[in-house]
Formats: sequence, structure tokens, C-alpha cells
Amino acid sequence: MTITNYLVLAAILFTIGAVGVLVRRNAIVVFMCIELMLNSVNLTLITFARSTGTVEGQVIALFVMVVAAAEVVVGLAIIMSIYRTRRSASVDDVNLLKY
Amino acid sequence: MNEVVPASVPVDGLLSVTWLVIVLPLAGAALLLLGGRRTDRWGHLLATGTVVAAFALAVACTVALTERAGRAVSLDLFTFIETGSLDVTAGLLLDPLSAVFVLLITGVGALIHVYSIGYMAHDPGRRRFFAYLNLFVAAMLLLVLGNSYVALYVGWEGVGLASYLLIAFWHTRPAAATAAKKAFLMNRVGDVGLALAIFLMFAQLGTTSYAGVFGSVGLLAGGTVTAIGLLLLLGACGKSGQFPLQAWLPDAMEGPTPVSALIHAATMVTAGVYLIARSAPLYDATPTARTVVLAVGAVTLLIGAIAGCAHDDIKKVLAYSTVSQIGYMFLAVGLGPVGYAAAIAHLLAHGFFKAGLFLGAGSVMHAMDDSVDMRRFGGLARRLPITFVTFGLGYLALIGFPFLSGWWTKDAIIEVALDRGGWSGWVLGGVAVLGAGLTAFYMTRLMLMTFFGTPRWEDGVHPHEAPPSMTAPMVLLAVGSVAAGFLLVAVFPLSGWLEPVFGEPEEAAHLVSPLVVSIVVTVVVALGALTAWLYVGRREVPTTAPVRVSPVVTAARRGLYADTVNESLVMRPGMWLTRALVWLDARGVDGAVNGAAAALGGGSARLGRVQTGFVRSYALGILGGAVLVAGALLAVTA
Amino acid sequence: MGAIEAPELSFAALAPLLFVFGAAAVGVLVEAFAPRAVRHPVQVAIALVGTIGALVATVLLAGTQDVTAAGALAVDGPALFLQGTIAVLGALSVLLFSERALDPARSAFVAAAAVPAGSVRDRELATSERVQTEVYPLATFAIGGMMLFTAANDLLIMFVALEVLSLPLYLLCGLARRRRLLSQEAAVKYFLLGAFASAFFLYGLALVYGATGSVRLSDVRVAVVTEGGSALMVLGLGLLVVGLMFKASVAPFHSWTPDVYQGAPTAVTAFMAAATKVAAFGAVLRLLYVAFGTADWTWRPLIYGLAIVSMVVGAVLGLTQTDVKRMLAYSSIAHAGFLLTGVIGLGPDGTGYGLAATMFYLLAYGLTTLGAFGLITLVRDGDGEATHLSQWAGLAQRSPLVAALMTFFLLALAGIPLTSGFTGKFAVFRAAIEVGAWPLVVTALVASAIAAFFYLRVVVLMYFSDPAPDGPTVGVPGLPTTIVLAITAAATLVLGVLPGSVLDLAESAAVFVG
Amino acid sequence: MSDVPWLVLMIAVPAVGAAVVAALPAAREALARQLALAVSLLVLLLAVLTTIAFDPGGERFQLTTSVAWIPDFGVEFALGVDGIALSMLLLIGVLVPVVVGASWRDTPPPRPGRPARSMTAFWAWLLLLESLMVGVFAATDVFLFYVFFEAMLVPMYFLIGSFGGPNRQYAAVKFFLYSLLGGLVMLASVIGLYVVSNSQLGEGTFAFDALRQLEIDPNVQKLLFAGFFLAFAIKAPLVPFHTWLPDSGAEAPIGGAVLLVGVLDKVGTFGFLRYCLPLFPDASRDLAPWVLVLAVAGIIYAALLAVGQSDMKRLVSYTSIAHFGFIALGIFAFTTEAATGAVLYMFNHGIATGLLFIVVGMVIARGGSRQIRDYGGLAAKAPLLAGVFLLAGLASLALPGTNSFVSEFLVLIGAFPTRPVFTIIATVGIVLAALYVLLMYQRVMHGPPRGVLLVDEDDAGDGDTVRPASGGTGATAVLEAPVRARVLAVRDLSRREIAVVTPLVALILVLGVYPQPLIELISPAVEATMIDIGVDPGGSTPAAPGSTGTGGTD
Repeated sequence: MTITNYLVLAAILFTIGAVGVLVRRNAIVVFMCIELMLNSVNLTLITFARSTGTVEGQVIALFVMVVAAAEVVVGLAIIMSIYRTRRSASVDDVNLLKY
Repeated sequence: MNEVVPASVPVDGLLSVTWLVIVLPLAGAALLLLGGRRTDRWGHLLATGTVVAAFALAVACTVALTERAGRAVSLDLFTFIETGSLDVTAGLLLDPLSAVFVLLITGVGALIHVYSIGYMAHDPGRRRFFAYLNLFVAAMLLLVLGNSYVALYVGWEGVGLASYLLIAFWHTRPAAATAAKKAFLMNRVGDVGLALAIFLMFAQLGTTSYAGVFGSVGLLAGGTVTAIGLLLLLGACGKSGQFPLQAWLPDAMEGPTPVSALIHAATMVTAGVYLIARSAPLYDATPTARTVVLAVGAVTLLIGAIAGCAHDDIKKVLAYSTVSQIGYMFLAVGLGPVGYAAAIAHLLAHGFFKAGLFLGAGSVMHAMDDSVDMRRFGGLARRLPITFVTFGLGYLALIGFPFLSGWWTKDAIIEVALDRGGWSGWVLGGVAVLGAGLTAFYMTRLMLMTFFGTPRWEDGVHPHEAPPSMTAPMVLLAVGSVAAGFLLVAVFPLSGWLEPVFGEPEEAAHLVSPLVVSIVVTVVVALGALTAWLYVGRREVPTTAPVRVSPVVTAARRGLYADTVNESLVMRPGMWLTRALVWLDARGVDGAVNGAAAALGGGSARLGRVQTGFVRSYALGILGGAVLVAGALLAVTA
Repeated sequence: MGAIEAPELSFAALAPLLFVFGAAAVGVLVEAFAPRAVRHPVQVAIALVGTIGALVATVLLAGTQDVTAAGALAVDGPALFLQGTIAVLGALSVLLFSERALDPARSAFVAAAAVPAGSVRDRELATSERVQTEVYPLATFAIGGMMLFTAANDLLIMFVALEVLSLPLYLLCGLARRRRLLSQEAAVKYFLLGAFASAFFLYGLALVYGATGSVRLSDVRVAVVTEGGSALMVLGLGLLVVGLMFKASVAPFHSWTPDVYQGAPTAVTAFMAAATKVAAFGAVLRLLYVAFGTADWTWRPLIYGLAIVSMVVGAVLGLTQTDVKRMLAYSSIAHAGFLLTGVIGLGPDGTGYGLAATMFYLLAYGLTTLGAFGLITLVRDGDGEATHLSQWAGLAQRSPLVAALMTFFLLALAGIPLTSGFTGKFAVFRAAIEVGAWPLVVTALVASAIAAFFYLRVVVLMYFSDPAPDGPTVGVPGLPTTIVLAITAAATLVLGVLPGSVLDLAESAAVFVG
Repeated sequence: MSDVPWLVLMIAVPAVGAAVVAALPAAREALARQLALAVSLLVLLLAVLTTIAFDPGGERFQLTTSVAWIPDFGVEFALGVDGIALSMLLLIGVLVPVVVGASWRDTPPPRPGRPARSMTAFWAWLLLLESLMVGVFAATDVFLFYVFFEAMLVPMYFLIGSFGGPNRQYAAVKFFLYSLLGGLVMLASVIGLYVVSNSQLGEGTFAFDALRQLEIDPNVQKLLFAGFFLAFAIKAPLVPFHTWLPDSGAEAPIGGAVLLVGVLDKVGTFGFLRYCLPLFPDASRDLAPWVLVLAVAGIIYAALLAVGQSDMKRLVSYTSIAHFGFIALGIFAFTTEAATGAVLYMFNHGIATGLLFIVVGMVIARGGSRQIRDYGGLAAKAPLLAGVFLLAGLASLALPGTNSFVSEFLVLIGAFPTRPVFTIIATVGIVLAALYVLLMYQRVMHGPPRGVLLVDEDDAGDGDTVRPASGGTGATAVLEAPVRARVLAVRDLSRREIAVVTPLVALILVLGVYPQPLIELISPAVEATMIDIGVDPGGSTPAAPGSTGTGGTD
């Protein structure tokens, strides 16, 4: 198992996440896809940490998890508020602002 | 040919105030125009006074001139324009040639001012009329007195303006207004030629003064001289109503009759002749240009004469006669040194009798309630005796009745034309003789229709002789018409007086003896007159022009289609072009600008559609951007 | 395995950050313990103390060239200049936030964000004077994050700062009192897209880390010099740039800008438009110079292209806008493009006039745009601000002063001489031409001519058309907004007429520590 | 006397005046315009004193003032005048008071259902404009010039936009955007120039005298030249960058139109002569033929368009475009005579076209219509008006005796030696000039009474019934009305109007007869410019007659 496989896997996960953002309607799911992208990055970081034999990668991964957690808090707050107003979490319903 | 270069004798005494000759009438004009209604009562008297004074001064100056070496004085007044290598000094040149013209202008001008006092007595715009008349005299004097082509040009355009103002004097008449515009524009066309000639002189010689230019004609390439000559000719044609720019002159008769007499018969229209005569040193150096002058003269001579035969408007007939007579003068100056003196002589004689004829015509109109239709005249001889006599004398002088002015001066021209020899000599001579015959025809026709036969007047017309203020000038001019030729050719030969300008008049060996010439001419003239009598003298003249006539007559009535040609070749295409350009400017040039703006707006609106408001499409945009960026960077590195 | 030695921290050098973050933390505590009645004034006071304190600190620190926190933070000219700028803009924004006189309910912010919009409770709260005073700590955190962003000498810190400045902004966008639906929509869009973009930034970070074995800018620089730009690293750079350009709202990463600017409370829009741009460009400059300055051949064409796209998109799309805030949003996209011409103006390896020019432009633009948005808060009708252009018709006759000020700001945005906008444009274009990028400059000039058209449209509306009978009213601002408008207008004028000293300052500050 | 900062005063006085007027309450219109008149007269006085202080024989730039402004960019607030700029300052000094007089009774455009706006703002903008116009001609620092050049747009924009005709908004925006676009392109060149100076002189500068010394690579010159040229060609305007002028000229209030065409647009031709030629001599020489093509094409094209116009103000605007063609021809012919003529032309055109605009404005003030077809036969009732109209027209067709003749003659005779073909084509333009002037004059002044000013016999008591300017429309309605016994109700020039036109009329005639003083003021500066572009200032032709071969074909 060379590191390339890990990197490729991470890249695939990242792409899946990105595509998910594009195709899914539910805000929660979209957000989860973003989380997936972040975690694929974590994988990449760990891999590089291993390959370069440095520790930063692992540290950064921890940081990323913390930040992601914070993002979840904020994000869910926003999504909840709009959900309670509109009774819908579909991102396609929020397009009053355009052009 | 440097005689015109003034002797550097300090100018003093009377001659040093020659400029007063110009300033007097100018001041008159200014006073009348600025003075406003205050000057209504005495304005015309003042105007006349200034011109008379100018005439007196001119006589005095001319006398003083005779005592001077070289008979020329050049006065530098002030620096007009000086920059770079261009140095135009406002200055005057009084020499035999200009002196002759100054006398003619002020003299005839004074007479016509006097005449106008009576003629315009009841016109509300009298003050304005006299102001313009003075303005004209001033400009015309500047034209002939200037000592450089620029000065001449200034006067040249000045008389154009005065002519415009006077033709349009009764400007509420559309015809008058249009005629004035036409005159100005066709003159302007000629002015382009004159202007370009001046530019060419400056470009080649770095000067525009007569002295400078004539002093170095020899240094010019032949082609250049010819070009200058032709350009000057263009200017001359415009001003003198010569072919192909003759069409404005007949229309100019819309102006008051004194104007027609002074400007469009005696003085302004002869400016072209003056220009060419003045530029003698140039023309002497270019036979080509001179030949063209000859051709123009000959053609115009005939056109004028032919058109004159068919018109019923007394003033138009006289106008075409003027065109034709000036054609004679062009013919003469075109012949070169031998012809200059003859041309000037004819010019002066013509000035007298044609002015006289116009004043007579004016008197007739005065009697006939301003009607100009000869078909409604007839039998006026008894009602207007003085007019009849003076007009008659002018008529005889014009057709060249033996021993009257016309006979002396016209025959002289025909002689020099024949003396040219070769086929061209015969052709030109023949044309001149033919012209004489036609002149006799149309003038006799005019006489008969106006003064003889049975009255064909409109109802309520009661012809009466004009007041003395009008008849007096007519008498004086009649005297001039009788005597001028004899005096100028036989007693004080003009050629001698002009010798400092044109050089020694060489006595050419006549190919045809003058006697024969004058006999032939007289016979032809008699024939012409007879024909006229056969046509209009014997039978009743219909009060309306016959409609069914030969194409020749139609052509003649339409002035040989000069207007038609101008319209179809210049006016209409011009109007089309203008309309097309207006469209192009609005739709094309400005349209392009507005179109670009509209395109931007449209693009903006279309591009704005991308901003759908859907989060996911925005995300797609970002992703796409990211891919592009990544791709671009990899492309750069790879 | 030696003993772990604590990293050295120069607290003096960190003073600005400490001030702001301290203020933010205190604000949270106040929120928790102080009675509702006193919260608002107290919060405002704390926020102002924090920002102004930070400003003073940056002024005192002026001239330091230092790397601290084990090389993670750079305290150098650009950092301090931009931190100062952000502090100024932040303080002014806080003043805008604290305006009590304009809205009948005495604040532009929602009473209780948790209450669903349009519900009964919401309607009764709408008229109450309750305010979500958390906006002040949030804003202060955002300001802190921005200041950190400009000083981050380490990709990780940069990422953290990015999040610290973004998360509060997401929330702030959703806290409008009026038109809550739009406000919440703005928040959602900004949040989702922001998170999306930061994921790219993070991935880029990872790749750079993988390529160089470090996230310290100085180390990256060394790596770039030694092994040149590997594909991996360049790819990383690209993704980092994407993340940053998103924040700087550079086309084609601008799509969120119009929607968010329009939906967010105007005060917040002003704050974002002014301060976020400064922070984002601060990070861009640092990243491109300190880390990749020696490999500028990689990013120069990219930035070149982005600049053109951004200018054109901003200018052209602005033409057909009918909402003032939206129009200013597109204008800010165009200005991002102009700023990038300044970035291009960087000579190889940080030399050249570009850095100073860009920093000056950021200051000038921030103040002008803050003032413009501040003015928008004054023009109101029944339900909040009247931002539709048609409502601005004939404003000059309602309130000549507001119209004149707006015209002045718009002329500044258009870059007419004697305004700060012109000085800024002149500076960045000069820098660009000096490195031979004159085609870019010509494009920029044409773009600004196009943009001038829609600024002009507003002027035409205000002056030459007649007001609608039921047009908006012009509110009388309270002290805070008045101060903001006075300062921004004065600054726009001074930076236009006598920019000498500030230009000197920017020039002297334009040195990065490696 | 020359140590007084005349130029600073000439800029400051109207600026302060503008501020004061603007501060006046809207109700005090009368005071506002009296103030405006006083200030503009004071500026005229200053202009005269400046001319006295100026020594034509002295060094090129005089009365200089220079203060460091933005040291970082090497920008200085540097003022100074040569003969060319000074003549423009005189023109400003003369025209502005006249414009104030001509606009004395103007009223703001009517607004349906709303109280009329006060004219106070008009006077304020007018004075501000004067101050900026002085600045743009007096600046000797390119940056400063640019700043004035752009700032000048704002007052004119408001003059057109809020006091103009029915279509004023479109015209104002078009004017602003056209000029702004040109200005921005020029900005690129200005910066480029700065960068070049930065690299050559070590530290960047905008000082005209320093920039003149630069040795710029010809290709770079072409680029920089293009930037400046576009801006000036739009300002001047040359075909095909002209379409904004007819709109602005037609919609602007008469006062604005006079200053726009009379002075503002001269900045373009002034720029050619002051900046394009000396700063980029090589580029100027290489590109001159193309410029000349534009110039000469413009002369013919615009003249023909003028013939085709039905709106008097548009017509006058088009005549100006033709005249600017002559000026450009004079400048790019590269001879002292032509260039002197061009500068003289700039001055004379301001006077002549200014008068023409003012007289046309007086006609419009009487009839309330800009359409030629709405008038006819006015000369019969208003001889003075007709006379001044004719004089203005003759001046604009450059009849000898009027000032314009001297300048047009100089331009053509000076351009002929170096550019015969272009000059010949241009000379044709003088025929067209006669055509458009006389056509308009004949239709408006000559012929039987016609048009909107006809009223029924009974209420033709006094001709002082001046209709409100309602711009174009409504005229035809009067025409279609049943024609009963009707007479023209038009009053001749009032005392104020006579006072307004007199100075211009006097200048036209005096400068037509004795232009030499003005020429002597201009020539030295022009010669200096010729030296800058490497042309012998001595003149276009050998002083000694006869450079060409002797002998002839015969």
C-alpha cells in the first residue's frame, strides 16, 4: 500500500463531497457533504504527515476537526432558523435573491 | 516686366492719403448702419457726398500721379499678418491701371448714388440701401487699390458681400433672397480658385504682394505659372459671370436697378478682367492659361448673346448682354499684351453705356410700375423722351454704331483677335463679329419692343418721365457712352496711359486692315438690327411669350440650360449626399455608439441570468472556477 | 525526545490581536451576566474600546519587523498597516451597528434571531426595542479574525483565522430586523458557499504541506526555491488562491456577493464589503509574496486573468442592477479586479510599488464603500431601507445633503480626480504599468468607464428626475452614523486631495518579513 | 507686477465666487447673477492684467507658480502660461461675462406640476466651470492638467443635465461618458509617461518641461500618443468621435453651449499642440497623415451635415465640428504659419461661434422653437437681430474683414506648402461654409413672414410677447392653424441683448482688420513648439523668393 492510494482515496472522497454539494437539495445533506470534503482533507493530511515524517499534519487534522465542529454549530443554527420559518430545508427554496 | 514694382520715391502730399478714397465711403456705410433711424432723413445725402468726395480725391490723385516717375505709388499702411515666413502688409498701389478703375468706380458710383436718391425716394429701407452701396464702393476700391493679392482677395469677398446684401435688398421676396444666395455661392466657388492661387504663390515664392510675385515670375516652373493662371481665371469667372459660372448674373437682376447698373454692369463684374489684366506678368509667362482665357471669353460671348436674344425681361436681356460684353473683354485680355489696353478701353466704355442702359431700364420700370416684361411695354418713346434719347444713345454705343464708344473699343478687340492670325485668329475674330451681330439683334429687339410699336401696357399704368435726380445721371452717362470710345482710343490713347503697366504697345502688322474690319462689322451689325426689325418691328408683339417655339429659342430662354446643368450635376446630388450623410451620422456613427451601449446592456442582462439565486449553481460556479484555476496552473508549470 | 519548550510569544507584538479578542471574550461574558437593559451601551463601549485599542496598538507598533509565536505570526509593515485599517473600519462598522435613531424599533438588528420570521411572536417583537446584542461580540470576533488573517505567517493559522472571521459573519448576515427572509437566505447561502470554499482552501493547504513538508510560509518559500514548483505544490497554491479569492469576492468566485450584500443588514454589508476585502487581500499578498514570491511565474498569469474577468464581470453586470446594495456589490467585484492589478504590480520577490499601492487602495476603498453603505441606511420607507433605485429618484430635492454625499462617494468609486478613488486607481495602475502590464491597465480603464455609467445612473436619478409621490423619507441619523459619514467623507476627500502622508506611510510599511 | 500670482488668482476668484453663490438661498437669484457678473468681470480684468504682465519676448512659460502637491508621484501644483494658453485665458475672460449677460433672463426648464427650480445653482456651476477652465489651460504639470481636465466635466454635466433642453439627461450622460472614456484612456498614457520619466530621470515627474526632454522609443511614443490623442480627439471633437457634440450643443442652455463649444472643446486642440506634439514628436510626425485625414474628412463631412440640419443649435454644433477640422489641420501641418493660424482660430472661433450661438439663442428665446422651419422673414421686423445674426454667420464662414478670415487664411496658406492635397480639399469646405450659413440665414431671416411668431393682427400690439422656451414642439401646431391676417410679433434686440453682443461684434471686426497684436502674442510659443518637433520655426517657405527651377514650358 503506497501512500498514493491514500491520496487517491482522499481525492475521491473530496470529489464525492463536492459533487454531493452540487446535487443534493437538503441543506443538512449539503452540509454533510462539505464535512466529507473536510475529512477527506484530514485523510490527506495524515497521509502526508506519514510520508514526510512530520507531525504537523496530524496536528492540523485535529485543528480541522475542531473548526469543523464550530462550523457545524453555526451552520445548524442558521439552517434551523430558516427551516423553522419556511418549514423546508431545501436549498432550492431559498432563491429570493437573484440576478 | 517689373514696371509695377513701385519706384521707391517717398510718397508725400496728396498721394499719401490715397487711403482716404476707400475710407470715405466706408465711413459713410458705418455711420449709416450704426446711426440707425436717426440718419434716415439725411443718410442718403451723406452717402452720396462721400462718394462724390472720393471721386474728387481720385481725380486729384490721378493728376498727381501723372507727375510721378513710373506713374506708380505704393503705400504701406500697417502690418496685417506677420508670422513665420508669411508677411502680409496692408498696402495700396496706385498706378495707371488702378487709377482708371478708381475713376470709373467713384465716377459711375457717384452718378448712380445721385440716381438712387430719386429711385429709392419712397423705399422704407433707403438708408440701408445707401449704406450697402457705400460699402460696395469701399470694397471695390480696396479690390483695385490693394498692392497684394491678399488685399485684392479681401476686397474681392467684400464686393461679394455687398452684392449679396443688395441683391437681397428686398429680402421678403423669396426670389431675391435665393438669387442673392446663388450669387454668393457661385462667387465663392470662384474664390476657392483665387485663394488656391494665392496659396500657390506663397508656397513657391513666399510672398503675395504684386511686387514680390511679379518680380520673380521668371523663377517659377512653367507648370506652376499655368496652374496659378488657371486658378486665377476660375476666380475671375466667378466674379465676372463667365462660363461656366455665369448663371448667377441674370438672377442677380432681382436687386434694385441701380444695383444692377453699378455692380452687375459697370464695376464689380469687371473685376475679373481687372484681375487678369493686373496679373499680366503671370499670364505673359503662360500661353496655355491665356488660351483658356480666350476660350472662356469666346464661349461666354456667344452664350450671353444667344440667351439675350430670347428673353422678354428687359433687365435679363441687359444682364446677358453684360455677360456677353465681358466675354469680349476676356477675349481681349486673353490675347495678351496687344489686348490688355483694348480690354480696359472696352471695359470703361461698357461701364458708361451699360450703366446708362440700366438706369434707363430703371426709369422705364419706374414708369411702368416696376414691370420688367417688355411684352407689356411699347410706344414709350413719346412718353419718356429723355429716357428714350439717353437709352437710345447707349443702345447705339453698345451695338457699335460708327463713331460711338462701342464702335471704337469693340472693333479694336476684333482687330487684335484677327491679328492673332492662324485658324484660331479667324475663329476668334469670327466669333467676335458674330457676337456683334447678335448684340445688334437683341438690343434692337429690346428697343423696338420697349419704345416703338403700339402700347401694350397693363391697365392703370400711366407712364411718366422720371425726376431730374434720375434723368441727370442718365444724360451724363449718355454723353459718356457717345464720347468715351473716341476719347480713349483716339484722343488720349489708353494704351499710352497704361504703358507703365503693360509695357510698350507694339503696333502689330494688321493681317486685315482696320477699315475692312469695321466695314464688315458694321454690315453684320446692320444685318442683326434688320433681322430684329423683321421679327418684332413689323408685326404686333404678342403680350404673352409664344409657347410653341423652336428648341433653339427654348434653349436660349433657359440660358442655354446653365441652371439645369448646375441643378442636375451639383444641387440634387449634393442634396442626396447631404441626406445620406445625415442618415449615416445618426444611424451609422452615432448608431454604432448607441449600439455598443445597447450591446453592453443586453450582455449584462443575459450574463445576469447566470446569477440564478440557487446555491447549488453558485457552488458549481466555484467548483468550475477552481478546476479552471488548477488546470491553468498545471498548464503553466507543465 | 527532548523536553517540550514553550514557544516564545511577544505579547507586545500581539497587542492588537489581544485587544480585539479580549474585547470579544469580555463581550460574551457581558452577554451572559449583564442585565438586558445595560447590555447595548456596554457592548458598544467594549467593542469600541477593543477596536480603537487595537488601532492605537498598531500605531505604537509601527515599524516593527518581527516574527513571533514560533514563526506562526508575522508582525511587519503590511500586517500592521492592514490591521490598523481593519481596526478603523471595524470601529466605524461598530458605530454603524449601534445606530439607534433611524429604525423606529431603534436597531437594524433582530430582536430574537431564534424566533421564526413571520410568526406571531416575531411580529410583536418587531416593534419591541429588544436587540440581539450578540452582534457586537460577533463583530469583534470577526474583526479579530481578519486582523489575524493579515498577520498569519502559517497556512494553518491562516485557515483558522479564515474560519474565525467567517463564522461570525455568517451569523451576522442573518440578523436583520426587517425582511428577515432575505436576511436568512443570505446567511444560508454565505454559510454553505463559504464552507465549500474553505474546504478548497484546506485541501490546497494539505497539498502544499505534502509538497513542502511544512505549512510555514517561510519554509514553503525555501522549498519553492530549492525544488522549484512541483505540480503538487502548484495545485495546492491554486486551491489556496481559490479559497482566498472567494473571500475577496473575485470573479468567478463572486457569485455569493450580490445575494449576500443585498440580503444582509446594511451595516453588516458595509462591514463585509470594507473589512473582509482588506483581510482577504492581506492574506493574498502575504501568501503570494512571502511563500511564492520567488515562483511568481506560476501565479502571475492566473492573477492577470482573474483581474480581467473580475473587472469585466463586475462592470458589465452592474449595468442592469436595480437595487443600490446589489449594484454596490457588483462594484465591489469590479474593485476586487482593480486591486488585483495592484497585486500584479508586485515586482519579482516583493519589490515594486504594487504592495504599497494595493494597501492604499484597500484603505481608500474600504472607507468610501463604508460611507456609501452608511448613506443607504438613511433612505427608508415603511419597511426598512428603500434600496430600489426607482425609490432614489429625485432624492436631491428631498435631501440635497444626502444626494451630494452619495454623488461624492459614487464619483470616488468611479475614480474621478480629487477623490481617494482616483489616487488609489492611479497608484495601482502605475504599479501595473511599471511591470509592463499596460494591456491590463487599459482593460481596467475601459472597465471603470463602463462602471462609471451605473454610478452615473444613480446621480442622474437623484438629480435630474422627479421624485415619486410616495417616495422614501430620509431619516435623520443619530450621532454614530453621523460620525461614520463625516469621517468617511472627510477621508475620501483628503485621500484624494492630499494623499501624500498616507502614501508615504503605505510605502514605508510595504516590507514583508520573510 | 509679474510677481503677483495672477494665475492662482484667476483660478481662486471664480472658485470662491462659486462657493459664495452656491451658499446663497435659492430665493436670492437676482443677487446670485449680479454676483456672477461681478466675479466674471473681475476675472476678465485679471486676464487683461495677466496679459500686461506677460512678456511675449520673454521665456516660454511665465508667471509660473509651483508647489509640491503629491511628492510620492512627483506631482506639483505647477501653473504657468505661454502665449497659446494666455490667449485661451483671454478668451475665457471675455466669454464668461458675455455668457452671464446672455443667460441673464434664462429660466430653468419647466417641470410639469412642480415649482420651477431656482437658477442659483446655474450661476454657481458657471463660475466653478470658469475656474476649472482657467486651471486646465494654466497647468504646466501633466497630472494637474489631467485633474482639471476630468474635474471640468462635472460642472458642465450639471449645466447640461439640470438646465438644458427636453432631451438633456441623455445629452448630459453622453457627454460625460464620452469625455470620461477619453480621459481614462489618456490616464493610461499619463501614467505611462510617468513611468518612462521614472525610468529615465531616476524619479518620476509630471513637469511638462522635464517630460519634453525625454527620449522615448518611437513605438512607446505611438502608444502614449494614441492615449492622449483619443482623449483630445473626443474633446475637440474630430470625426468620427463627434456624435456627442450635436446632442450636447443642442440640449445645453445657450450659456453652457457657448462655453462648451467656445472654450471647453478647445482643450482638445490645445492638448494636441501643447502635449501631443512636444511630448511625442516622432509619433506625431509618423501619425500626422492619419490625423489630417480625420481633420479634412471632418471639414467636409460636418459641413455637409450642417447643411442637412433642421435644428439651429445642432447646425451650429456641426459647423463647429467642421471648424475644429480646420484647427486640427493647422496643428498637424507642422508649419509656424498654420499652427499660429490654428491657435488664432481657436480664439476667433470662440468669439464667432459664441456670438452665433448667442444670437440663435435670442431667436429661440423669441420663438420657443429650435427648428429652422418655425421661423421666416424675421429681418423685416427685427433688423438689428438679423444684422448681428448675419455678421455672426459671416464670421463663421470666414469672410474677409471678420476675425475668422485671418485664422482660416493662415491655417490654409500655412498648410499648403507641406500638405497641398489636404489643403485643397479643405479649401472646398469654405464653399460649404457659405452654403450652411446662408441657408439658415435665408430661411430664418428672409422671405415672407412665417412660423411660430405669427400672431393675429389684433393681438400684435407690441412684439414683446416672448414665449416660454418649450423647445421645438408646439411650433407645427401654430403653422397648421388657419391662416388669417397675421403679422410677425417679434421684438428687436433689447438693451441688454445689445450690450451682450456688442463686445463680440467689436472683437470680430477689430481682430478682422488688425490681428497682428494677438499673432505676436501667439507666435513665440508656436515657434517653440515647432522647435520641439524639429521643424524650422522660420516658416514653411524660403524667405528668398523662387526655390523652384526657373524657365517654363514655353
